[in-house]
Amino acid sequence: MVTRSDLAATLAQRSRLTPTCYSVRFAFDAAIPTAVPGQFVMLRPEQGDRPFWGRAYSIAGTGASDTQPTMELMIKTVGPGTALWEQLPLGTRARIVGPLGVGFPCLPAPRSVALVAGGIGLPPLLFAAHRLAGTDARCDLYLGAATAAELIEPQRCRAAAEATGGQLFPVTDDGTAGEAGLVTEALQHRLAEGRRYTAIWACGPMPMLRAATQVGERWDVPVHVALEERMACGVGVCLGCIIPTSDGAHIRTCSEGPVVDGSLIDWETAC
Amino acid sequence: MVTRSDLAATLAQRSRLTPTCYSVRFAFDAAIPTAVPGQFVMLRPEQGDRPFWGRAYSIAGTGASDTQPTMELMIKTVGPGTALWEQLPLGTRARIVGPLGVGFPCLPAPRSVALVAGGIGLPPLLFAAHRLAGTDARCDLYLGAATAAELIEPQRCRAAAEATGGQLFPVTDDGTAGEAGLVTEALQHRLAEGRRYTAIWACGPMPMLRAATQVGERWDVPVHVALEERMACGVGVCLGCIIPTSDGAHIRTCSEGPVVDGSLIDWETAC
Amino acid sequence: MLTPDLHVNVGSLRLANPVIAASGTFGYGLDLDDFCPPEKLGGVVTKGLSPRPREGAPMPRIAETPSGMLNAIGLENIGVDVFCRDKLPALRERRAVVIVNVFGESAADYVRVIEHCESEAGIAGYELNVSCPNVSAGGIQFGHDPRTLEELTARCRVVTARPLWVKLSPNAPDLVGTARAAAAGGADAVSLVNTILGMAIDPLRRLPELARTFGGLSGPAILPIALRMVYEVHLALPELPVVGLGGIESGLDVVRFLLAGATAVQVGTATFRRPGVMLEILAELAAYCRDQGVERVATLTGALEARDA
Amino acid sequence: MLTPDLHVNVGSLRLANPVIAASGTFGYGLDLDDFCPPEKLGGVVTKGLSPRPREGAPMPRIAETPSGMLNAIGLENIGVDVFCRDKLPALRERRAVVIVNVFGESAADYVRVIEHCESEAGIAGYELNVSCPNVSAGGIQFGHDPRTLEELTARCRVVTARPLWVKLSPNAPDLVGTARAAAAGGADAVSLVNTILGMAIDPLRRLPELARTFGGLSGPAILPIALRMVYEVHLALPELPVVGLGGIESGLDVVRFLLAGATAVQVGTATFRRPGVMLEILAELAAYCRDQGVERVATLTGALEARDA
Ligand SMILES: Cc1cc2nc3c(=O)[nH]c(=O)nc-3n(C[C@H](O)[C@H](O)[C@H](O)COP(=O)(O)OP(=O)(O)OC[C@H]3O[C@@H](n4cnc5c(N)ncnc54)[C@H](O)[C@@H]3O)c2cc1C
Ligand SMILES: Cc1cc2nc3c(=O)[nH]c(=O)nc-3n(C[C@H](O)[C@H](O)[C@H](O)COP(=O)(O)OP(=O)(O)OC[C@H]3O[C@@H](n4cnc5c(N)ncnc54)[C@H](O)[C@@H]3O)c2cc1C
Ligand SMILES: Cc1cc2nc3c(=O)[nH]c(=O)nc-3n(C[C@H](O)[C@H](O)[C@H](O)COP(=O)(O)O)c2cc1C
Ligand SMILES: Cc1cc2nc3c(=O)[nH]c(=O)nc-3n(C[C@H](O)[C@H](O)[C@H](O)COP(=O)(O)O)c2cc1C
Ligand code: FES
Ligand code: FES
Repeated sequence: MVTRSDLAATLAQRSRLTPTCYSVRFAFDAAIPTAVPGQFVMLRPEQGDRPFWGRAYSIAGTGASDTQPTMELMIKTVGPGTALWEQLPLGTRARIVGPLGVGFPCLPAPRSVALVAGGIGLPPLLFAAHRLAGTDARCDLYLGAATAAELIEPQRCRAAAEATGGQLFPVTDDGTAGEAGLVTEALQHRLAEGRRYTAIWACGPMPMLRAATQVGERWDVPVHVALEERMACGVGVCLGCIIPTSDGAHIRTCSEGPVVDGSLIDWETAC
Repeated sequence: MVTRSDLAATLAQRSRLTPTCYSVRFAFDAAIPTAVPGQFVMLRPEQGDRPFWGRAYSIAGTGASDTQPTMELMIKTVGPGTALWEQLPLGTRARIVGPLGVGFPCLPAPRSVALVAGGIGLPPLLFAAHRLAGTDARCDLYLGAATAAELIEPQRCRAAAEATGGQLFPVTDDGTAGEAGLVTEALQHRLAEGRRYTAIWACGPMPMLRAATQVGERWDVPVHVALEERMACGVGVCLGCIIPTSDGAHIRTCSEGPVVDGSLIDWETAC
Repeated sequence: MLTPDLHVNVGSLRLANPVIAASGTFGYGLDLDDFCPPEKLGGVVTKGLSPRPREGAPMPRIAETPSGMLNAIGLENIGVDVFCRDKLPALRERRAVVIVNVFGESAADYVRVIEHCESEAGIAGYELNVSCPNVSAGGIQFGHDPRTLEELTARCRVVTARPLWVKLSPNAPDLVGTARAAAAGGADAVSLVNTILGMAIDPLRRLPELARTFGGLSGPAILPIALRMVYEVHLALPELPVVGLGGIESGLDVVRFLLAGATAVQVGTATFRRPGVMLEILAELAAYCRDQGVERVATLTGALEARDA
Repeated sequence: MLTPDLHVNVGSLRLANPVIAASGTFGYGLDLDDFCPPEKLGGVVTKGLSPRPREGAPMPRIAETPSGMLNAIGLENIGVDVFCRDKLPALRERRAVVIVNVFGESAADYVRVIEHCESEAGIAGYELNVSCPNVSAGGIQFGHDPRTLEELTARCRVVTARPLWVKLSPNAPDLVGTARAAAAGGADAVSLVNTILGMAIDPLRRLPELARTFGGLSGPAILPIALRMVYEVHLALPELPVVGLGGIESGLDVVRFLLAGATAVQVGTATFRRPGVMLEILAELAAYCRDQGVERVATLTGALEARDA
């Protein structure tokens, strides 16, 4: 049986990551079920119904402060729902439903994995690097952003990759930090240089996920992508979050995903 | 021209007054227009629309902390709107429309005034006592509550009354503190004992306001009461807050009131 | 880009901007002068005026609902005489665009209000509130039966050359039919929507929250319904100017109604929560135009793109 | 006071409590088992089932609105065969009260779904969703024309002895007329309301937010409208059991619908925000009964007091 829950929590910490992104840590009133990297939560303030739906956020990590379990989320401000937690004071009460959906295939741990993060796609991959640090897996983290200032926590990412014996590859579209170009191009370069992976895990904008899937196909490495789609319920019952699959059917992003084998997606229609 | 405004403020302080009442202090982003005791504000959280309307609260006092103007409100929890500010963390942003309505006739200051407060009716009268402290007015404060624990800040009330050369008369329905009985009965006793007032100002439940008006009539003292009615706008345009007057017409509580000459009200219909 | 041109023409009536204060939520035009001077708006619609003053409904008259409210004010008003004597002169002096909201219990009542106003300068037009029961027709609302509505509109049409708007009821069985009837009767525009019939119950006292049991629902809760109705009427009758309203509380909401087909909009309940909201809405609308490169706000009317799907 | 008796009878159908999961918001009954086991509820209504599986509408299918949402899912479903084969056995084992929500593009479609279900044990009744366009009647909704609705109901009535509910559309021009038609056709109860037709617009992209342009509005925003409709139908047809829904999200909301005349209620959109909400609602309902001295929840139906005014 699935274990998901709807829990009360308190906004306990907040810090700025980049000009458009910030990190929040919630402290829960009660124990939270164990989460797999790639799983997400639906977050909403306890008070009021503007916005009406919860908002989906990938779990960036879990921990504990004092006796309370905590969860970190990383949020990019794009609209009213994402702006909320930047404005509400610490101490604001929230409801968090989760962990939800299918995460990355962490068990058994892949031998060597390329974690490919586009912008705010980082959180599930950072969580994955932390989770895999206890295993034999080596994780290279490809951290992409439009520009240097938008690279999310490069030091922390480097430490997380290096803890697994892997490396951080920062990439910016405009070349202001790390390699210039797209994050999937950097992955392609490393593969062309002879670096080998047994798995590619990606999270970011749809076109980037498609590109990652194509790179995997070229080098015959299985690719798992974490999808995003507008969600009302996050728990599989509204049928609002579907994404077309290559067999002409579709999946619910929240339940069959968000992490799926990239080769199953009908990228032409989905992008 | 009336000067009312719609201002942003921050919840800066909160303290418990009684088991059912608490006090909040808001710090404003900008200067607030001068308020007359008896005037009120419409308060709502900046975020969301549950509850949909602002809630009316009498101004309990104004001041300044650092460079910001502040306002104190005293709130009794009776439903979702009044419960809100007990739960939201300090730092929560609010919108405050005010000062609104007609206050007590402070100018010219009455020579000797009986301030009659029933329960959460205290705030405008405490504000009045503070305002009149600079004048020749002597204020006796009749502070009523159901029971000792529900008497709101008796020490502070005593100090406020004594600063005007007046006295505090605590009264409880069950006699657990001060005199036993209704607060208007205490007023009646003092008058019967020979104490004299040039004005009676009252705030509290409707039946208490009616009783205060009757006491005033008996002793030929003009009575002003601060009325309460459910309000959508607080600024005179929804016509939702009317109270019948003895001439068969009605007034808008928010605009012709909340403070009115008690003899103008059709108490039979209004109670 | 220069400041965008916000003016719109509702039929022959030119408004400096498309944001109008809705009837019953802005008093008689100057009640909120300290928050929102009427001359800054595209126009102001008065509280509904009847031939004689009315006391209105018993209390309670209002109830709160999720993202909205119910009201049953019962059309309390000071009457057209007192309005013209006590309120209109100041509005005229301020050069506010005043639209008189008219209602009555019979067609003769409507005509009487308009005729009284005709002798006054400074009235830009009329809006017929047809959501009240037609007493002579046995209590059926003027706005529900297309034939009755066309007749009423025609009778008002002959007594004035000023712009005549009909404010449609969203509760009518056949919305497009009533819009067509208003146009056939000679209306220059239709306003939609008036409030949607609703009800609230106090579960503890087991009583309706309103003395009149039913009330009209307004506020953001009804916006998606109002928007759909504006779109439907505009689609069916593209030549008929529509003044859109229902739940508007931001500049983007105004744009939504314009795109759906409205020529101008009204703002009602939002004023209760923020008495100066219409000035903020105007600023947001101008900012939208600047950001999106819209030179003339009038070009937004009906400019919704079609979905490929 | 002992624990209150929460059971209700909707016609001949006895439910352990009046809280039923609404169609389209609870999957096929076990999707939210970890939050809300179906056997704890008065009943569960399945997602609407058609004779064959359906792909549903293109994306985007959902949009957020103030205190509500729009959906145009396009009746995606797994089809009645797959439901009976893959979903029903587990529900039967759990002794959940299963109500199959039925729809089709023709009367024959409805009959086909019911006939298929008739051979299965563990189905407590049917609910006809008549808010979809009747293809054989040129796209007019089954639920809008009383005559068509009565016919449809009657055709379904003859193929089953199980409880038959008709879920009315709040968009119908004549609500009471459709309720009467459902009763005349042999319905045991009516459910109301389904979603209200609405629309949302993205002002930046100048596009409808939904691929299908229009969608159905649900959630607390519509509660005052739904409550009024339940009251109206109950007043007009006091003998016809009404299952009330629309925006319910608390135990007090349930009481409101019961007082207005509902015999049972359904909870839809609230489940999206809090997947376990129906268990909380049941607890709140029991607490209300205890606090108010209500021994049997069934006594609340229609027990609204009249306002003196
Ligand atoms: C499984 C999952 C995990 C996610 N993880 C994160 C995360 O860790 N950090 C983070 O910042 N964001 C994450 N998102 C995206 C986040 O949910 C959206 O940015 C958010 O819902 C937007 O809400 P808003 O009110 O700010 O903007 P809105 O006004 O709702 O939308 C602004 C823009 O974003 C688009 N949008 C809306 N919802 C989504 C969505 N669910 N996914 C993608 N685009 C959307 C809209 O179409 C619109 O163009 C995740 C989404 C999903 C589905
Ligand atoms: C001019 C004015 C000044 C006020 N000053 C204060 C104050 O200083 N401190 C304070 O605690 N309260 C004050 N009130 C009362 C306060 O506004 C209400 O208690 C509040 O609106 C209730 O909101 P709620 O959501 O908690 O309860 P609701 O669920 O809205 O109502 C709970 C109960 O209170 C009743 N009620 C609702 N609104 C009002 C109202 N405006 N007045 C009286 N009863 C109401 C309802 O009918 C219901 O029985 C004042 C009211 C007015 C009109
Ligand atoms: C308290 C109140 C009083 C109203 N009075 C009138 C009126 O007198 N005449 C009229 O045509 N509409 C009246 N209306 C309807 C509004 O003008 C408007 O059509 C409706 O509220 C929807 O818009 P909104 O959601 O922006 O408020 C009134 C609305 C409210 C809330
Ligand atoms: C996403 C979604 C899907 C729905 N699907 C169906 C359906 O298949 N059949 C049906 O009769 N009603 C369907 N409904 C309507 C609901 O059952 C219910 O009537 C409506 O949402 C109002 O109740 P609520 O406000 O509690 O959600 C659906 C509603 C939503 C939000
Ligand atoms: S978000 Fe509701 S089914 Fe996926
Ligand atoms: S509260 Fe709106 S007129 Fe008084």
